[in-house]
Amino acid sequence: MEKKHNGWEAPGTMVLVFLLFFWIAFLYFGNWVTLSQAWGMR
Amino acid sequence: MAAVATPTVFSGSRNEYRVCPVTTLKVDVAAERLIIWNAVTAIVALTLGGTYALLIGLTRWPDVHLLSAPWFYRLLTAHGMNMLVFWMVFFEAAGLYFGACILLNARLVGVKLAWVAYALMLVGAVMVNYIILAGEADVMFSAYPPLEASPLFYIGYILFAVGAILVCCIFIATILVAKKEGRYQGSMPLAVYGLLTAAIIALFTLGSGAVALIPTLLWRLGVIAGIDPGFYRVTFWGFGHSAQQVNLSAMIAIWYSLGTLTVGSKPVNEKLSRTAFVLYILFINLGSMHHLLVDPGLESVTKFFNTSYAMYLAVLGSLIHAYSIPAAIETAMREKGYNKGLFGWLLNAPWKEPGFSSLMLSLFIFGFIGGPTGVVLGAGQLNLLAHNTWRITGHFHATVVGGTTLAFMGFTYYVIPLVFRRPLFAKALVRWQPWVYGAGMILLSVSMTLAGTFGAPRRHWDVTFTNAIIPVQLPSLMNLMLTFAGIGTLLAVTGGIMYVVVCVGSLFMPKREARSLNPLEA
Amino acid sequence: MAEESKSNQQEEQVTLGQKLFDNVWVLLAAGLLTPTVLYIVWSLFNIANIK
Amino acid sequence: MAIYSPERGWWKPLGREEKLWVSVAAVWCVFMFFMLFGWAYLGPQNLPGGQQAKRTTPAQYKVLADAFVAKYKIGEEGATKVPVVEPKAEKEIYLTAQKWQWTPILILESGKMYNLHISSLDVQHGFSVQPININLQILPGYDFIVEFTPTTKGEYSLICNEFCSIGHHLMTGRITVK
Repeated sequence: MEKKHNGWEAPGTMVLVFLLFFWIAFLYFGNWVTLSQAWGMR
Repeated sequence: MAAVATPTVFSGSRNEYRVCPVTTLKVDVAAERLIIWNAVTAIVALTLGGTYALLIGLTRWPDVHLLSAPWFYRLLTAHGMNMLVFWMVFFEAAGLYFGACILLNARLVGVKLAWVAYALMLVGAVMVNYIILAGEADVMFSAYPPLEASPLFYIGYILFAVGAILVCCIFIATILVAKKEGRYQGSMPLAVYGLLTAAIIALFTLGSGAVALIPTLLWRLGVIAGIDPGFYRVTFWGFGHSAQQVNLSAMIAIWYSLGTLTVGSKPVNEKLSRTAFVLYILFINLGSMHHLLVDPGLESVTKFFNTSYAMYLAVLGSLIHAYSIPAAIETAMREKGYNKGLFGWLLNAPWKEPGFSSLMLSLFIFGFIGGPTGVVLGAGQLNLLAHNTWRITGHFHATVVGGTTLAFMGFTYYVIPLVFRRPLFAKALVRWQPWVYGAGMILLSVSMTLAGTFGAPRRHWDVTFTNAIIPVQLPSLMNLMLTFAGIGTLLAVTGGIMYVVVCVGSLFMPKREARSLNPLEA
Repeated sequence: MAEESKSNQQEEQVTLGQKLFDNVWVLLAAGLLTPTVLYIVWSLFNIANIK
Repeated sequence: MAIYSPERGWWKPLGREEKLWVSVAAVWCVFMFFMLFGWAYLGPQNLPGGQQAKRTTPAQYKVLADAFVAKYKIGEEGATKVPVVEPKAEKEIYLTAQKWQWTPILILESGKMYNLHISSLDVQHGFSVQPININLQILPGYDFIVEFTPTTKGEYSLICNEFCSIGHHLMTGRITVK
């Protein structure tokens, strides 16, 4: 782990996983919006 | 743990070994033979399942609508069994023997029993295929009672499962004996740890399957009067969904292995990766509840706790792997000097190498399509909008096909030169195979997901409802998505044919020792 | 003999967490028990309680 | 080297980046878990709970459903004379799944709360309302009671989305909301 990039071990991966995180959050909340069109079930 | 490991390699062992010239790993010849037979059988099952996939894919393409209704349902049943069970488990059996024996420098415990297991699985698989094609088990993979299949179908299913249980036990016995005999020092390699995770999950899976299927067989034989469909659903999905978690763990073990084989990556933190596997062992099987979210009779708390894998701890495991695998590749590439900018390591990665491209495509498809759709579908209230629609099918084609199958395919390109000891056939084809297959799977799974959001049901021959008594019209956008899914099927089947051509062709190449780790140069 | 005591010493240095993670039996028991209790038993209990 | 044994003591603290990502992931996981319960209060639509089901048998259920149809029937439709039912001033309404038809055709009032009973007389079926895409699993022997309020007017199709043997794709039905 000697060669670090601006003090980060794997900065590219960090960017990728945060992209993944925002993608999951987008899908999650995006799908909740569709619920409001449905019939009220209890 | 307290016992002192004494290095008594070879002593008192009847097993023969050879040493691999490329990896310098010691290979138990008896295990190698089992690996070869299980892997070849897996590819036969994949070929059968792929043929059925083409036919049912062309049937769900509205403008083609190839098969008749009975044959559509029949081949859909056969497709599910061959792909989800036979292809996966035969390949995993090969993988477990590989992990336990070759990676641990160990001898296979119970070679004869391993052949018995293979025979049981083979007989079970042949019986199930035969009885389905004979038209006596049009019940789908899930075979929900009171739908009736021939007793031979359940007997085949159970024989296969018993064989698979034996494989897991032999695997665990082999690693325990390897430790005792001092074949490896300290902890087992991470890849074997992942396979151990898969084997433990598999034991729960197969046990649950037995609890579901044995009473069903007794009912079909007339021993008991009936079987409660709710009981069957709980126990069957303890098998049906957990079996996919076995595939997941095996796939991740293969991801780590392929990272090492292709770019020489080293796990960034062993504790982190192993913790993720332990989270799988503990919680991932609770995910079977995903199938029961809109079932009658289960309390909301039961549903929420189980579908969330106890506070999404198994999802946390997956998110850890999603970081630690690319991070390991990145650090390995940076150490090789590809240090330019944020993504220089990624641009200069060996994309032409089939093991690497399969690994990255599999990571992408599982990580960005399969996994996230699973998290969304697993939220109870959202599942109400998706249960039994083609969204579900889209989700698991992104996980178990675009993810697991693609990873297994990439791994095969290493197994052929190193274990079969034959050079790859048609290397130009090998380079493109993961890309064609991956592209087809992305198109297929995304189209399925979107068609499902427009209401397309799964396991359905005619979404135009032409002969139904009360006419139904689903949105026209759904038809467009069904067409895209058809095109995706064609593309994926093309990739599948390329894979089978390479594998079968390689079997007829002259036998020789591998000359390099890179499968294109071996 | 010297080697043996050395490896003994190393064994001592390994943390409890690592020992647990390396123990196949612990993993096996955990992997079979948690889903059986939380998923199978709990779900079947729910179903059995329907009136 | 994932295919070789690690160094002896691999139980090491996480690096800075690992810590960052694991914390973000863990917070998100806990958030999603509590939101499962949170949405039950915030969301407009929920899963039917465990007490919303009763044990029955196909024969018992058929008696209840037939009585309901006979009481509120206002017409018939299609070649097989599927009954059309308008349950005025009735809260408990019955829907039957049987190979390969949803019976009866229901005419409901918008904004009124119903207890919709659904069960199967033969194999498992998939209750699926289109185009709003609400889906439930229907089992024989279980009287599934879904408390719901149709909020939008129009004609809604019912299809079956659980494989129920060879005529599965013929199984349809309708709910009209007035």
